[in-house]
Amino acid sequence: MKKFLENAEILQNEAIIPDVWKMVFHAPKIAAEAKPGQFVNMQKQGGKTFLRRPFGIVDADTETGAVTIIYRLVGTGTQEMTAMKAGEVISAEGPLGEGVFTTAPGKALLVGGGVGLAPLIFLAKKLDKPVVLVAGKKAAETFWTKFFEPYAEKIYVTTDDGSLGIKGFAVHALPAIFAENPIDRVSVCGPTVMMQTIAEASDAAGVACEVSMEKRMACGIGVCLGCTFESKLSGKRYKVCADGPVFPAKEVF
Amino acid sequence: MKKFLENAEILQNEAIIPDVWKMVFHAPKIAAEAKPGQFVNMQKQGGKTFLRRPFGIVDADTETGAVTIIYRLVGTGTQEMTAMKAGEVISAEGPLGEGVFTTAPGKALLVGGGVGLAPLIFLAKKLDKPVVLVAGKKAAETFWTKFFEPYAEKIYVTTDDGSLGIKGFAVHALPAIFAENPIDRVSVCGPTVMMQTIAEASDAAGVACEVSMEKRMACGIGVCLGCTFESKLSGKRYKVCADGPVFPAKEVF
Amino acid sequence: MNKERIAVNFAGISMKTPVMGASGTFGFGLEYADFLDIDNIGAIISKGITPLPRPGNPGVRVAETPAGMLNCIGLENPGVDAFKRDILPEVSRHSTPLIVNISAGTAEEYGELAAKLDVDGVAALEVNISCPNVKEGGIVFGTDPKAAASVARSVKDHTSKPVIMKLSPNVTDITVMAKAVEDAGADAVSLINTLTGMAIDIYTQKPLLGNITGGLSGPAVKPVALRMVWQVANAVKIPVLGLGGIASWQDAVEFMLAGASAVAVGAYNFVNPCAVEEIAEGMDAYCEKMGISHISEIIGKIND
Amino acid sequence: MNKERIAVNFAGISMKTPVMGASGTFGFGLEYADFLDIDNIGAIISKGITPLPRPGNPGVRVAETPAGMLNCIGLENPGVDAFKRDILPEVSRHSTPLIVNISAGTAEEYGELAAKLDVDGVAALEVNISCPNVKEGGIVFGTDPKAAASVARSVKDHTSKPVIMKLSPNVTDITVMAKAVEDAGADAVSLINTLTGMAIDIYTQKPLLGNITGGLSGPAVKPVALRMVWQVANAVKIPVLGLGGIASWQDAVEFMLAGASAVAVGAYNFVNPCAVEEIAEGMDAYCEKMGISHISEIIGKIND
Ligand SMILES: Cc1cc2nc3c(=O)[nH]c(=O)nc-3n(C[C@H](O)[C@H](O)[C@H](O)COP(=O)(O)OP(=O)(O)OC[C@H]3O[C@@H](n4cnc5c(N)ncnc54)[C@H](O)[C@@H]3O)c2cc1C
Ligand SMILES: Cc1cc2nc3c(=O)[nH]c(=O)nc-3n(C[C@H](O)[C@H](O)[C@H](O)COP(=O)(O)OP(=O)(O)OC[C@H]3O[C@@H](n4cnc5c(N)ncnc54)[C@H](O)[C@@H]3O)c2cc1C
Ligand SMILES: Cc1cc2nc3c(=O)[nH]c(=O)nc-3n(C[C@H](O)[C@H](O)[C@H](O)COP(=O)(O)O)c2cc1C
Ligand SMILES: Cc1cc2nc3c(=O)[nH]c(=O)nc-3n(C[C@H](O)[C@H](O)[C@H](O)COP(=O)(O)O)c2cc1C
Ligand code: FES
Ligand code: FES
Repeated sequence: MKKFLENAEILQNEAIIPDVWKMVFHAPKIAAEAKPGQFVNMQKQGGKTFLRRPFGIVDADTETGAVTIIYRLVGTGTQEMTAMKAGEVISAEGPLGEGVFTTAPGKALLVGGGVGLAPLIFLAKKLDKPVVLVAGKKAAETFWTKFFEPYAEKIYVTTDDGSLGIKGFAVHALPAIFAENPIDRVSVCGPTVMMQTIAEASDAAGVACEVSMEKRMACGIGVCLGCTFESKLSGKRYKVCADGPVFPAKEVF
Repeated sequence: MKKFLENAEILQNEAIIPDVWKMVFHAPKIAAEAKPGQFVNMQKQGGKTFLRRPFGIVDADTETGAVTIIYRLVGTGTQEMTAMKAGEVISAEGPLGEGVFTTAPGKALLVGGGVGLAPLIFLAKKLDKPVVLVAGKKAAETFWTKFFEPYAEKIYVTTDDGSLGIKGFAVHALPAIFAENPIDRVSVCGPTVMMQTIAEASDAAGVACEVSMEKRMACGIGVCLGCTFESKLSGKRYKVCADGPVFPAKEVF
Repeated sequence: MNKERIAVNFAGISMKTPVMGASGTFGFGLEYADFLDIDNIGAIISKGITPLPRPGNPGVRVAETPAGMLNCIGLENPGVDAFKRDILPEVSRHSTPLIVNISAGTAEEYGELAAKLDVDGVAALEVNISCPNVKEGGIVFGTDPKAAASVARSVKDHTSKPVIMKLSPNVTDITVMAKAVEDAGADAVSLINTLTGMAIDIYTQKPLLGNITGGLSGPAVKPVALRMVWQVANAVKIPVLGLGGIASWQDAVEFMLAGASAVAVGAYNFVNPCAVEEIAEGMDAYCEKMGISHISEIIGKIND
Repeated sequence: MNKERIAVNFAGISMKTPVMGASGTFGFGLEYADFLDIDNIGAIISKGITPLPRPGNPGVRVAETPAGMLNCIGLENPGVDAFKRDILPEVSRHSTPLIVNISAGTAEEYGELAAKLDVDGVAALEVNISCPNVKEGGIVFGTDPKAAASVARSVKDHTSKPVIMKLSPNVTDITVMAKAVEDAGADAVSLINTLTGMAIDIYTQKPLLGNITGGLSGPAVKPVALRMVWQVANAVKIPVLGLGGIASWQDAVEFMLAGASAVAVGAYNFVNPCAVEEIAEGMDAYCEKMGISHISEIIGKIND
């Protein structure tokens, strides 16, 4: 898959909730190639950060060239991104990652927690009516459901505190979801423990599972070896940025 | 003299000619104390520069709290200043420098070249109808005259290429100026060779002369000793930032 | 702010906070009076004082670098006599300890200088054996453990004050230097001084600095400084004053977690003249947030 | 662009430009094919290759620092056999010289590794005696001139290729190391490798990196790298490959003015994957502007 470096004009940059922002920028080459699961490596040029920052692609419009990301305010880099305005230019490198989500036919369950839900939106759009499980700490986090509504057949919600949907972690909702829907495969993106528990539960239910990994990255293109891990399946070493970020769960856990 | 650190809102930031910009910011404490010859040490916070950048004070309005600087686009720091917009906040430290221009009664001649003219505008405002000599490389630089018009009794202009005013360097205009005006003292700010030639010519004519010095600075408040020099008069060591920037010409040349 | 929580005793000197102004970046403290309460900081560490007045190096002396700066001041200072006459009485009016940073050409001269400074108003001596910007002495004392020990011994023999040896980072193994001065009787070590660096003007095709090379400091060097503080704190028993690139309370906390008993802010004072006070406030807030009852509890905590 | 003006011969290797991709930051070159014309750069310097495959260090391996980064990859690589079988044939299809960076545990192993790589498609060997992130060998070879010389000799004895010794900046006097490897027969030296640094997570109160310490690189270290290149270029007769913090053509020109015969870009490739090509273009434009007929005219020019 071809990668590009684009000076992208920001089309929109707004807070969805106080700590989670949505940015849309014009990067037609990236938009034309992007597949669900891939990410972009972003940088405000002349800013405070040295390295680029990776974010999953939430949407890519091949016609308008608009690429969307959703990012959580974490530290220096995301802080300076929130200060950017429409019309300003941000450097975008992408689409990155050869390991993308499966978009083959079949009924998919997408499970995500926090900003891990971001790349699943793009996946949902490319699938035929997937089932979605949105896991959040509290109700405020469940604004995510509205992103999935246009594409999902059914949306389940869990919150840690029970303030919305099912009380508990994502994995607690799985038995019911599997019982109520003919799920062929599961695609997960979120905290490691969520991915691991979902992977194990899926395995136990005999359903294939793929996970989107997150590791600290320096290059994002497979040259620094900052993000590698050893496959649990083959012992082979993979680069999260180049061979992933999406892997069969069995390689990871 | 008291110094302050203010988070100053930018009120105006515009190019006068392509490479020379004017910035007005709201720093009421600095404005209240500022004297001609003093400078401010500026920084865009979260920007690319590590050290602050010094600029002479062009105007300080004690009523509105507005402080004006005029700056030439030189490198990283001034480049990032040009990108700032009204409403943004810039950190201003000042007013700095105990060695200020003489504002005692008497007929003063102010001689400046390039951005060296900037602090002389504030001086002109505080004096009673000074004579001003604006020296530039070419006609485009002589926009400066309009800044002096409200305060000056008479404005002379020299350009290196003769495209406006007298052809030649500032010093070439001195004999005529001294002949036509009863000058009591000369205040100069500009390139070193201009300051030195004017100082020598003034001395030859028996007129007192003061010069505003420029040296690379790290602190601007007299602690790093990056900007010191030895007085030609006393052998004493001065700090340009704290003891100056204005000194009697005899101390310097 | 909880003043007790962040008051420390460093090498026998009582300090209101663990944050000092570093030598050569803090003048004699008084210059910062408009920006902070100089009676509310850890200590003032003076510009380097030498036996005789020094004019410093000619030419350009400071240059900006990515996240830092180079300097080649060359120890400009009025000399010890003028310091005692003109400056010490002024600074002594304040309650904040004044640590005098000293440099000399031979171990004997270091001793004589220490003797002259064994007076009221001087809380401790910080012995600079690491100035990269002067020709005589500096570099040998800073890189040869025997020479460093001889300076430490000479100073100890001539003073009743705590002696803090300031180490150079321009060495293969800084723990060797630290152990040498510890064995020679030093009461504490401070590190790091500047890393030797350089900059070139590509249009004149000449070095930018008058002295060709200069000392690099500022946030750029922080990772190196932190590593060395950690190494030294694990190698010696005397307390470590950590510095090098500190520009936030987070940085200061990192140094203490690595093993520093106190910290100093250098070049960043030029950027934020309120830093020494603000960083201490941030450290106090960190204690509050983390449920730490005294800042000294975190010293060397990463080794737990 | 004037291609003749910036084509160079470095240690016997013809290069289209004086700008290479540095070891560990440029993969095997092919990874950059989408961003630049890999047939239009100076050279590809491979990730460090070892006798056997290595998984590298556990835990977090990269961290950002002010104007730079820390890494503790720990020489992850597929080993020399897999390199020769899977990677070398792919890279050899390109006209750009491939310099293979090598690391091993003993002088003998370095020699054996060199012998295995004395094959077509390898333009030269860059011998890493300075990796701060591996336990065996690395640090001794990089800081002890005798050990460094023994590695240089062993490699020279087992290869027909030019041998470039890569020096560590974590030493008191880098010229001693450079002279030692020159005397041992090295054809060139490259410097600097990374400065050892550290970072701490103040909330977990633990080191941020899995290996505790890591190597600092990026613009932050440029002043130190430039100083060392200048020192070494004035101390040895063999050519110097300058690197450390290069992020613009201006930086590259500074290194050549200081005495480097060619340069490499490391961590900045992660920021701008087109850098190796763009920097060469900028250097060409500089020649044009300054009326320089060939880039090699500026090598060491600040000494004039
Ligand atoms: C493949 C991939 C896809 C991602 N997609 C998204 C997304 O769609 N939305 C979103 O909000 N976040 C996403 N992240 C996490 C995001 O990259 C970090 O939150 C961001 O880099 C933090 O930058 P900062 O400067 O604000 O934080 P700082 O803490 O100041 O960053 C310091 C360094 O740590 C790294 N870092 C910090 N947190 C993380 C993290 N959680 N994962 C990896 N590196 C980190 C930064 O990249 C930087 O190098 C993704 C990460 C990866 C690896
Ligand atoms: C007391 C004083 C008053 C000044 N007043 C004005 C003014 O009113 N208007 C104006 O346009 N300029 C003025 N200057 C010069 C101005 O400070 C520099 O042009 C500016 O710092 C350049 O910053 P930069 O980041 O764009 O350039 P860079 O070249 O990227 O700066 C790199 C470093 O060099 C220093 N530097 C670069 N040029 C100069 C210079 N000419 N003098 C001192 N330091 C320099 C910078 O401060 C910085 O530390 C003054 C300088 C001094 C010392
Ligand atoms: C302008 C300047 C002058 C300095 N002068 C001295 C000095 O006289 N004596 C000394 O021991 N250290 C001197 N230093 C070193 C600092 O005290 C400190 O060790 C170093 O700068 C690292 O800290 P920093 O990164 O916080 O600046 C000087 C540093 C700077 C920037
Ligand atoms: C992620 C990373 C991996 C590296 N791996 C190697 C290596 O395998 N062998 C080696 O000799 N140098 C290695 N280096 C050092 C670089 O080649 C270079 O010497 C150093 O980073 C300084 O250059 P820079 O500041 O331009 O990055 C590595 C550097 C980085 C950042
Ligand atoms: S981030 Fe560099 S190899 Fe993955
Ligand atoms: S700039 Fe620091 S003393 Fe003048």
